[in-house]
Amino acid sequence: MITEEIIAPRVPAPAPTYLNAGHTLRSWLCTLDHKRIGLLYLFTITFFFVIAAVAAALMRWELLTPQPDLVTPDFYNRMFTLHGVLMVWFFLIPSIPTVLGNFILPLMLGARDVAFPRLNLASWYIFVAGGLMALYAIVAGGVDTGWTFYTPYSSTYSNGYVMMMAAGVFVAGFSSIFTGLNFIVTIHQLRAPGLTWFRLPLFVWSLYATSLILVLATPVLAITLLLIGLERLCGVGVFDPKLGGDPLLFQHLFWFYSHPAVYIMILPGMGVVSETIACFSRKRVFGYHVVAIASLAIAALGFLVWGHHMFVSSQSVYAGVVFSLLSFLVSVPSAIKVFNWTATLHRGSISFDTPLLYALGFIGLFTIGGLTGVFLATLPVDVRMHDTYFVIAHFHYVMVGGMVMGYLGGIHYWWPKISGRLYHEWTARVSALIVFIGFNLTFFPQFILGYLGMPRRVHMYAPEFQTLNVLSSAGASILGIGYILPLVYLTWSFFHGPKVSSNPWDATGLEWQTDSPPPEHNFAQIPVVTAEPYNYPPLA
Amino acid sequence: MSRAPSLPSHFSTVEQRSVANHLGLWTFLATEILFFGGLFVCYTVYRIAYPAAFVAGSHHLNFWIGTINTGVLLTSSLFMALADRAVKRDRRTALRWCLLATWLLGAVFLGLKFYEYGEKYHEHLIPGPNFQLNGPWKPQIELFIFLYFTMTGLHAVHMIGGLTALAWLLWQNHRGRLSPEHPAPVEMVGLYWHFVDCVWVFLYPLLYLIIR
Amino acid sequence: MSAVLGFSLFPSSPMNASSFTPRVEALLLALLVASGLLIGVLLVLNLYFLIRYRRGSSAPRPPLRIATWKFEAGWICGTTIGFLGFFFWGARIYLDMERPPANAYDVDVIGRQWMWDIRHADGRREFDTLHVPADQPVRLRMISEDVIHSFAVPAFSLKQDVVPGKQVMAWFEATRPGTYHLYCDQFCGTAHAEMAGEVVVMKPEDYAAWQASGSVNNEEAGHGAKLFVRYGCSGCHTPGSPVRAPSLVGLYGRLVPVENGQFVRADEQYLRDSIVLPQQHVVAGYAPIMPDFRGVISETDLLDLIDYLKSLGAKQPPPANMPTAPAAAPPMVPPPPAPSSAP
Amino acid sequence: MNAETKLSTLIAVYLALIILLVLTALATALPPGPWSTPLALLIAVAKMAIIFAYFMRLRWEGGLVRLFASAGFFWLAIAGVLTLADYLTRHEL
Repeated sequence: MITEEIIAPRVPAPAPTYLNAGHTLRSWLCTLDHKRIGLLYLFTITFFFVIAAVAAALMRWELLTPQPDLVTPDFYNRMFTLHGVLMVWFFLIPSIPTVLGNFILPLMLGARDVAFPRLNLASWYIFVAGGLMALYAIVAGGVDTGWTFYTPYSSTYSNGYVMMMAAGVFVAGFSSIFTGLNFIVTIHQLRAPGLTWFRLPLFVWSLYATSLILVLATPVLAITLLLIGLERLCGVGVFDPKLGGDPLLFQHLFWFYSHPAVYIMILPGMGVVSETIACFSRKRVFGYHVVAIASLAIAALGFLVWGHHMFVSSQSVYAGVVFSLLSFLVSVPSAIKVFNWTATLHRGSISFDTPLLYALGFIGLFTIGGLTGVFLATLPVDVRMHDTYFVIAHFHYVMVGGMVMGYLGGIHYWWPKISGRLYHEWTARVSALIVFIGFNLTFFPQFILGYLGMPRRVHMYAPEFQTLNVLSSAGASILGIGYILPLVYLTWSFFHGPKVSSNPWDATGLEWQTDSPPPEHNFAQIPVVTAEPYNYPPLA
Repeated sequence: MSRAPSLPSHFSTVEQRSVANHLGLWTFLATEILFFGGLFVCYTVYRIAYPAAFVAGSHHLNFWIGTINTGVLLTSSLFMALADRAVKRDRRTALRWCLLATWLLGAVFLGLKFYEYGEKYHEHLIPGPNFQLNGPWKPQIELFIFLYFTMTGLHAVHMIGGLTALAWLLWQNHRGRLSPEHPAPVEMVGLYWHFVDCVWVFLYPLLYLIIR
Repeated sequence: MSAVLGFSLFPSSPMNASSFTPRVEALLLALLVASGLLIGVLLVLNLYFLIRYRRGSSAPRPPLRIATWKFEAGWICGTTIGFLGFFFWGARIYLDMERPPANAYDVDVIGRQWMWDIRHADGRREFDTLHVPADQPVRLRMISEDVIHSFAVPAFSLKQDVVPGKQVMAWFEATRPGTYHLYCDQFCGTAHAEMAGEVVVMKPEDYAAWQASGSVNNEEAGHGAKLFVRYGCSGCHTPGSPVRAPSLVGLYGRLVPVENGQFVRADEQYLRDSIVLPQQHVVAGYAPIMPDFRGVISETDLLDLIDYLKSLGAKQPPPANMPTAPAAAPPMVPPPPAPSSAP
Repeated sequence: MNAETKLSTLIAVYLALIILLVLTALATALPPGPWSTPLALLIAVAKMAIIFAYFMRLRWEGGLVRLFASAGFFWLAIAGVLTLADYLTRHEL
């Protein structure tokens, strides 16, 4: 993607960057600049990530021994609910879209901002409001339903602050919807001249697919949470068996959102991987068109498979078989992407910078997570593994091994653009390795635990499971160090790192053609695109 | 979305902004379809499971209020469409009367709706501990009435949002902020208003007209 | 097929103790091997490319001569076919898991915060422990009294959510005597982790001895009779009562005529439905006036009551002054206008 | 898309809507049958189609907006059909 006529001749005095366009708190809290809003999200979700990670640490600590010795059962139940709710709705779902998407998407499109900047800022405030409600629910006494809020436990029996927590998630859902809406319209309307659909970077494709899911799935979650709230309020409701209601209906509606939500969590990570693999092997992504369309295929097929969470729920046997078949089909486009990334490395010129290390980690861990997903789509295997630690390990491989790796990789890749400075490369490489090792040590033993039948959401377990649990807890402490390191060195580099040019990786893409950090309105003159994406010079 | 008549820097043409606005609002309406849609799915599942209870439950609703309210809403939609026409022809007075008529009809709808809720209260048909009913299918009828309250209640909340938006439009018109060059606020509120109307068009037969 | 192959991941492991497990383990092993191969190939390719094509290496990098679409088509078809194979393999086993054999014997299970309340056909009652004979299909009829639980025995590859308001079935055939973990796998509240127990599989002769030993709790039938009065059933379902309701003597097992000219077999499901969902099948000629006992009667009492009603059916012949069955009583009055049924 | 809607068109559309409303209300007086609900829904769909096309000016919108307008219904259909795929086949093997 090389622009003809790059930018108008520069004015002698350098334009102020978005970072020093204003220094007051007000200039940040009332900003309409997509880049500043991206940073606001970065702080917010890091905050929620830390809280949820502390909860996970407490859980792993309790699980060091089979006996219930560290915390009470109720406390443990509140911890895993907190961990799930905060990680899913206040970290994973917003992570790449709201931070990197907000920051990079308009730059990649050659646009000066997203289509609706006010709505963008409003989304952040709504998100914070939802987060504060969730925090209030936690501080006031906690919620013990698990992030899945299954009825009738959540609607009738739980004595936690379910309504406040559900309200927090409900409110945060609107933030998701508005972000998705904004991205969709931005991608449709604000592409630079010449930037046709098949000249878009794959990160944009993945964000487009993600936005479709955000917009089409989140409302169903909202109405489902509303119904739970009403049921708690009135004492009766549509999921109430005493009225002839069916608790499984809740599960249908919940997973209609929450299964596609898994793809909200993984698709943007796939987009980041496509960008970094292409950049650090200096090659166009192999099968660009197929990878682009695969994102849309995942988004669409992802809506048809939610029933695989309900194979043992007593849903109809026939429905189970249909959902199993569809679940196998949705794995195809994900597998295709992995093959294409591998083929991209072929005959490339590969340099092992930190973003690539994270991308390689993503490919490995996502492959394991995806294949164990195929295990769980297989009906009798799911009957065996459902609600055991196998499932825990599987979705952590996808969400932490996949999405968090992608997120960290993306943060490192675009950090020079965001901060205008470079982090210490070797520290970053080492901490990427620590994350990889710690992650595998934490979650691989959980596959075996699940195979042996250890149920999820328990604070005590049979003595024969202890060895594997100790391994897992040990891994968690390594993983914790791997997460603290980037927090430290990235923060340090933000203020003290060496300054970089506009394109330190020598990458294609419009975001690299403006300054680092970019000026307030991104481009002095809107660039014109005349070439294919990832248009790296031939290597022969 | 943008109130300032001048074009923000990230749009290059008025046309581009107009398409963006329409696309954005229609995307929002798609989310609204799925938001109400969750309730329609619940409704369908239970209607298939308990057809007799739904017939009996429907008989507890006030057919005449439901029918009149449908007419009221359709009429308000006509005035909203006329308002859209007026703003594009720069008829500020006509715009004011059309918006006012739309607002008043919306208020009439809500008035009738709340009168109907009052009736249910006096008949002890509010789901919960005070629900009283004799005869067969009592729990399932309670389920139906619960769905009725949730669906119409959510619709009423959307109506209240629409009335607020209309009041804001009237204020904007009073300040001379609406013009043929800047019709977007009227168009956007109009789309929303018509959509909320469409939701009622489905609620009416599904709740009030189950074989009387 | 896999039963013929008869291998499993760990053939002698305690995880392999029911008739399904060899088939599930075979499938699991196949999945593991396939995934392992795929991961191995990807790993080798990735490492090879990473090393050979590292920046600065002298490896030649001519443009690819083969059209990319051939690769794409190849691996789209390959993965789809592979996945479909596993789908069919899995679906076959699953359908068998969901189809209990006719000779299975029934055990009632009630899930309750936080215990498994288990009743055998002979009235024997156990908590958190289930004794079963080996090599005999057992069908579990399960329902929850409060929230969703999940009856899980990993060693049998058995798991079924136990849902309030609807009876669900699961079955297994234990093949190996021993003691196995029983868990609740669905989060159900404070003491979810403690809602665990064991399944004791005994040799048939040991099981017979276990059945013969101890006192069988035969109270249920008598308890059911008391409940029949306590819940007010007797007020209407007794001949000569002021309210006209069908007699229940000799009901169990009969064909009952219902409103729309059809007949329904009065099995246990029918008895249960008639108590918790009385409007479902109104006996022809009777007004649908029976109140709904859903949520009023506990699952334990419901089982006792059904046992009592079944025992009424066994008493033959019925008293002379009583119609033998509601079906036999011709409607004395024209049937009341029934509420219209499904549109 | 800036074509103005004629006043006569709007009035005609309004009258059509009111006629449909009267029809659907009158249909309840007919003897109930299996077609009662489909008929009522058919009328509702017709009303909605008219409102979408004229009042909401979808007739004058581009293909993209029309696509997004239909996406909500399509996804709602997915939710409905696959949920019912469970409820309508719940009997033992």
